[in-house]
Amino acid sequence: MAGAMLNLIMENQTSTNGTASGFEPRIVAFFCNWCTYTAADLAGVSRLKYAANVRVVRVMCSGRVDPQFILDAFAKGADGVLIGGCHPGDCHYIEGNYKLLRRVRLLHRMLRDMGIEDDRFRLEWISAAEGEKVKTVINDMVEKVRKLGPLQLPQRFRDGDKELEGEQLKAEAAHV
Amino acid sequence: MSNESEKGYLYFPGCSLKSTGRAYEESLLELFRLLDIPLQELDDWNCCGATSYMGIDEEAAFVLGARNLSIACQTPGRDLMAPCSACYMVLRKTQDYTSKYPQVRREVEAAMKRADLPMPGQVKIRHPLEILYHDVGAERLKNLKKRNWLGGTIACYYGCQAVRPYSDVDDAYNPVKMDELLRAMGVQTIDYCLKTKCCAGVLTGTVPPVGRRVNYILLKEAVRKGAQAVVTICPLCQINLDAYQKEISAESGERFDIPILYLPQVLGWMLGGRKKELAFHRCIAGRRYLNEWLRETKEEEAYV
Amino acid sequence: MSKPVEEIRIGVYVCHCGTNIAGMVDVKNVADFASRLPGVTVSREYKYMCSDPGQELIRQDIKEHRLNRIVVASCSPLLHEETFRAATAKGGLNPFFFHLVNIREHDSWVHENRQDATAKANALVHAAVERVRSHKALTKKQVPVNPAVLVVGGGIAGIHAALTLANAGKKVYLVEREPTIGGHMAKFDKTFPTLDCAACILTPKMSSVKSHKNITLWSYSEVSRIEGYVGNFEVTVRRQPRYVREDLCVGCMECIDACVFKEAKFPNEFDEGLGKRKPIYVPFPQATPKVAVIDPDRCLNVKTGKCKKSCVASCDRGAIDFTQKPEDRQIKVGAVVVATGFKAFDAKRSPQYGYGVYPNVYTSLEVERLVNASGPTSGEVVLRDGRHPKTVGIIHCVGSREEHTNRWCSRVCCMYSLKLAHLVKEHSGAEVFNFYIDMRTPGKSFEEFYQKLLKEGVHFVRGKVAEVNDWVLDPSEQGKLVIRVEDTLLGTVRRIPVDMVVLGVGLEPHADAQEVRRLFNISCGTEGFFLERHPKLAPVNTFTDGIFLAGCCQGPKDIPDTVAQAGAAAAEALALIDSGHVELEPNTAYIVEEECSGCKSCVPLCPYKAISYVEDKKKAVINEALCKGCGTCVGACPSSSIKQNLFEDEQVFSEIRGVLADV
Amino acid sequence: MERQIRYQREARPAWGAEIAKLPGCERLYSCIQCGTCSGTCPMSLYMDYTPRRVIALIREGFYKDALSCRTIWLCASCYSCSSRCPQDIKVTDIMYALKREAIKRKVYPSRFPTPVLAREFYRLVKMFGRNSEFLLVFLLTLKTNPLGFLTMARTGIALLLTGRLSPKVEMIRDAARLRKALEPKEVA
Repeated sequence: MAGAMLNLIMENQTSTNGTASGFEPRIVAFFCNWCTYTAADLAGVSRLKYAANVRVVRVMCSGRVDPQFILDAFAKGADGVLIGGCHPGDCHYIEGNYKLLRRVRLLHRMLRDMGIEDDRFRLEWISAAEGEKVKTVINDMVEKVRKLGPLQLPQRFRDGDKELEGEQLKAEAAHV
Repeated sequence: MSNESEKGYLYFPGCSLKSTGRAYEESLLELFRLLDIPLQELDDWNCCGATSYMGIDEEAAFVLGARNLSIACQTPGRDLMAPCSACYMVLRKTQDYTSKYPQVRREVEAAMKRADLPMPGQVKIRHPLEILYHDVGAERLKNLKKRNWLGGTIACYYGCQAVRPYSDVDDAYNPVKMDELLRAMGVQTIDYCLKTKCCAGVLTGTVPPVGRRVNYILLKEAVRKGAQAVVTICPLCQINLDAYQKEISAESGERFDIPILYLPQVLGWMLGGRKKELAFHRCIAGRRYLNEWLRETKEEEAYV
Repeated sequence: MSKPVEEIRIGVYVCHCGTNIAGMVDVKNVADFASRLPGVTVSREYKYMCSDPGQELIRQDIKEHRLNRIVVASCSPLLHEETFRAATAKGGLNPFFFHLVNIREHDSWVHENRQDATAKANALVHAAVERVRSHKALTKKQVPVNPAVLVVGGGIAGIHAALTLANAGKKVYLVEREPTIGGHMAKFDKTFPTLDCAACILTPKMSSVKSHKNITLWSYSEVSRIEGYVGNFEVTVRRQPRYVREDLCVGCMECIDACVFKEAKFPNEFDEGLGKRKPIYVPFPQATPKVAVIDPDRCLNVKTGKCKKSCVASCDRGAIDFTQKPEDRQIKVGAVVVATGFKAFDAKRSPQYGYGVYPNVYTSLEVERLVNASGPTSGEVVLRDGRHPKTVGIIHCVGSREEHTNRWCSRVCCMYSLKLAHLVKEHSGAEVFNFYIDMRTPGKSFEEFYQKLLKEGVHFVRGKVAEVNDWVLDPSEQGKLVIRVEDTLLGTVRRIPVDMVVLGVGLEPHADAQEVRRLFNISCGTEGFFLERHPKLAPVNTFTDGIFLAGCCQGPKDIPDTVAQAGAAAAEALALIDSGHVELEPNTAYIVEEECSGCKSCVPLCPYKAISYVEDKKKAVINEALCKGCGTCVGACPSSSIKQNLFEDEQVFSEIRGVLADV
Repeated sequence: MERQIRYQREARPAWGAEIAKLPGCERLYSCIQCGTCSGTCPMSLYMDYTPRRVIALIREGFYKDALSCRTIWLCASCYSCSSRCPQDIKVTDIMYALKREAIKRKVYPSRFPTPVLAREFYRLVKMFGRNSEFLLVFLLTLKTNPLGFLTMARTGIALLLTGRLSPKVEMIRDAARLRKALEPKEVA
């Protein structure tokens, strides 16, 4: 299985068009059921073409998006996280999107402190009619994240753990 | 008066304002002097390429524009005034295309590098009509008014390129700012439905019969609607309407002798400017009317 | 958890959707990939999963392979989630053990590289496989439906929908903004292509609305608030004061004669401003309800309080009542039909045609009134300057098919322009020119109508008119309006002097369409018309259950199509009501009591007031009946003690894990 | 008698697609053949093909007709068509593209003065950085219609008398570097 997957990734890299490094960002998106998910459906029905780097997780309302989801996505290797909700005033649940907005502001600051660039985390209001916007937002974000390069949080965690382990061993050795 | 007009403007004359359109430059400088707005001519500017360059070498056309813009950016904080409609349009189109099309931008960047000039940043390109309308305003013009317009009813002729794509001077089909300014100053203007119809541009020189026919139509309709003078904001419009009236009269059998003025000439005159400084003597057609309409006071005459 | 751990047996089904998916995604690769994922017992690809045999496949596999989780990778859940849930249930499994993966709208249709698209499909399927493990058995909640219906807008669409519903025995509230129902159709003279008189076919329907025992008609009123959900909407309707009591006025019009304004001097909206009215007026003779109305912007008494109020004295029934105030009415309905109609394009936005500059340039609606026997000129085609036109130019596509104004074809203009050509010619004997870009006559008997016009000797010039002005080149043009156009069939430019220009203005959404959309929680397409749920399969539904669309608010259409759509919307509303109840998605939130810290941060977050704080327990509690399932409280709970069915944290986390598994 | 037919073998649709790739020409294929461009064009009455027909020729790949027609040289660049086109096609820019193609392939109408003027203007500006209207008119008349001096005389004299025509050629200080910027493109 891993072989097949690796194969696919390799193929992926040779098939990509942009950068010399062949880096293709992985972006996790949380789209609300009523506006942005529907807009993405519309983009599909209209056969608009956009970058294949985004994986959409559907939620009923952008208000459902827990900051943990975002952190978890980065921790599991996402290079970017995109949230799509209804325009202010258009929320199917009156104002779930406002409530999300408050969390996002806070989270942005946190992520910045953690060294995760602003462009890696994005919130967009996309109404059900804006299939075109799904396309431009995704393409734009993929382009920006591609420029930033891989985030590789899992790798960094592993390296950090190793380093820590090394330090501990050293400390233990010294202790002995 | 707005901030911009206190700071003054960079000024891009373009080739025509130094030769066939001299009256435009002279009257414009005089008007801005009367308004106490400083103008600074762009240093070592080059020809904008007008309409011809685009048809031969598009890249070169944008390079010509970009060089001027690059020089303008060396004096930051001031808008660039381009009175000639062709210059105005070409400079704006250069900005538009270099920002919209990466391939154009790359070519221009390479050319600027060869000329050892920085790529131009953002500079706002303005047309005098729009500066007079927005930055100066009808109110201020009215406050400074020294004379009434004793001349005849005017047809405001906007021409084409000043109001067309890449422009934010006025509506592309139905511009009204010149009429509004003049009406605010107490001048009568006609409803001139050909006000944005082209004057044939360089075709009056290259295909004279066509050019003259076009200008015949423009003049005839203005006269039919009761205009006794036409006011323009472009040197090419002015020369086309002004210089061929004898030929047009001969060909059509209708006699045309109607002054073709620049907007700053009319405004400058009403603000108390001198006939000479406002370059009325450079008009070809309708001179006898001008002599009648423009009477300087005894003191002014004595001052000479 | 303490429950015995059951073995997870997942069935994965990858749909080809003909070539819709298989053309861009290597479905075999996806199925193979899925088959190797832990817990997957069966993994198949199939041509059309939504077909009967496709669904049967799922049912059989559940039986044969003892599957307890189902994943289908096909199209959008908004389209087929229900289909496959039903198939899952048929197999004897709780339908919520199913999850749908969208590899069509979100994948094969939007990508151009087969490998990328396949990799994405694999990731999405992986996510679903991870997710379904933690799915639980759920049941849908049933809620009774209120059998009344609200119809918004009293044009032909609203009238027809209201009558259909009322005839089926349902209580209908018809709300109209203007003082009378009838809409645009009431202004028309004849209707194409049959040339039957609009008033003759419309006014009987208008009076049935008025007299129908099941219909409550509120004109001069607007919906100001709507709350609740499918089956149970609570609506507030604001009734504007007309200063004439509807229950007392009999429409005798004595008050109008008595008004202190002796002359009718204000433009009558119904006549497109060509006719005049007084401050107190009845818009037109067949207005419904036939009740006078007082224009507050024109009435001396309303404006200044200084008037001798001869109208009041003239009414022996005492119907005139200057003390009226705006009034809010609350109603409860189970469904809503939105039929708010369209606005004609403002011809001043195309200044090249000189509307508003040259008095003899008219819009098509103005000409409808001009040729109408009951119009301001009694059907005589007489120009604003009193002349009778000898030549008339009718310009199609004004404000339509244009990037600067409206990009769409307004669909009815070709036909109504042909109709006006016929009527103007018939009424005035004038020579008529029609200027069109493409002649669009696709309806029943439309082409035949065009043929008829050709034979009647109307000129047809193929070309979009560049400009209309009064510029004169030779004496034949003196005093005329000159149309300048390229005759694209001749390949040359033409100048055609005419006495009258008619602008075939297009149809566009109302200026306040966005506000109406927000009010009803529905969507607009890019052009601003209300968006149907599916352009083919759900053309009168919206994304909000229980709200249906009819007529031109959804897009330009002619009268037959409008009526057909209004009937369809009424039928959908009936189907909803007669089912007696609605099933609600079980995606509600609930609080795990032992984990709640009682911090109360969730309480103010809920827009539906579903969360309350129980003082003696010091815990929050959610009223499931009020919860709409947005999950905002779930996302905000600091102790993660609120869960949402179908969107549990664990389920979302496993989905994230799945989509990133190949990183 | 001349045969009036266009054979498909003479068409090169790919050429039309090439034109549509040029900056400003991208909406070429949105044309709905409504004729607004021709109707609003002040010069269309003198053109052999109306602008709308030129667009049709490009789209169908009839490059010979599109490049050798008089239309493109009668375009006065007034941008009326561009600002009025309901499909937002920049017709003027398409005309420019055709002018460039025609000059490149040397298929413009011979002795037709507009392209000559354009080229002379191009050379003058490249040399001096500015245009001299005097020199330009002189060169143009010389190259296209030497007898034209007589008909031009009246206007010329009027301009001279009002001080509006000066034989002096102004050169910018930085002409050398400007030439460098324009350098690698050697046309005309």
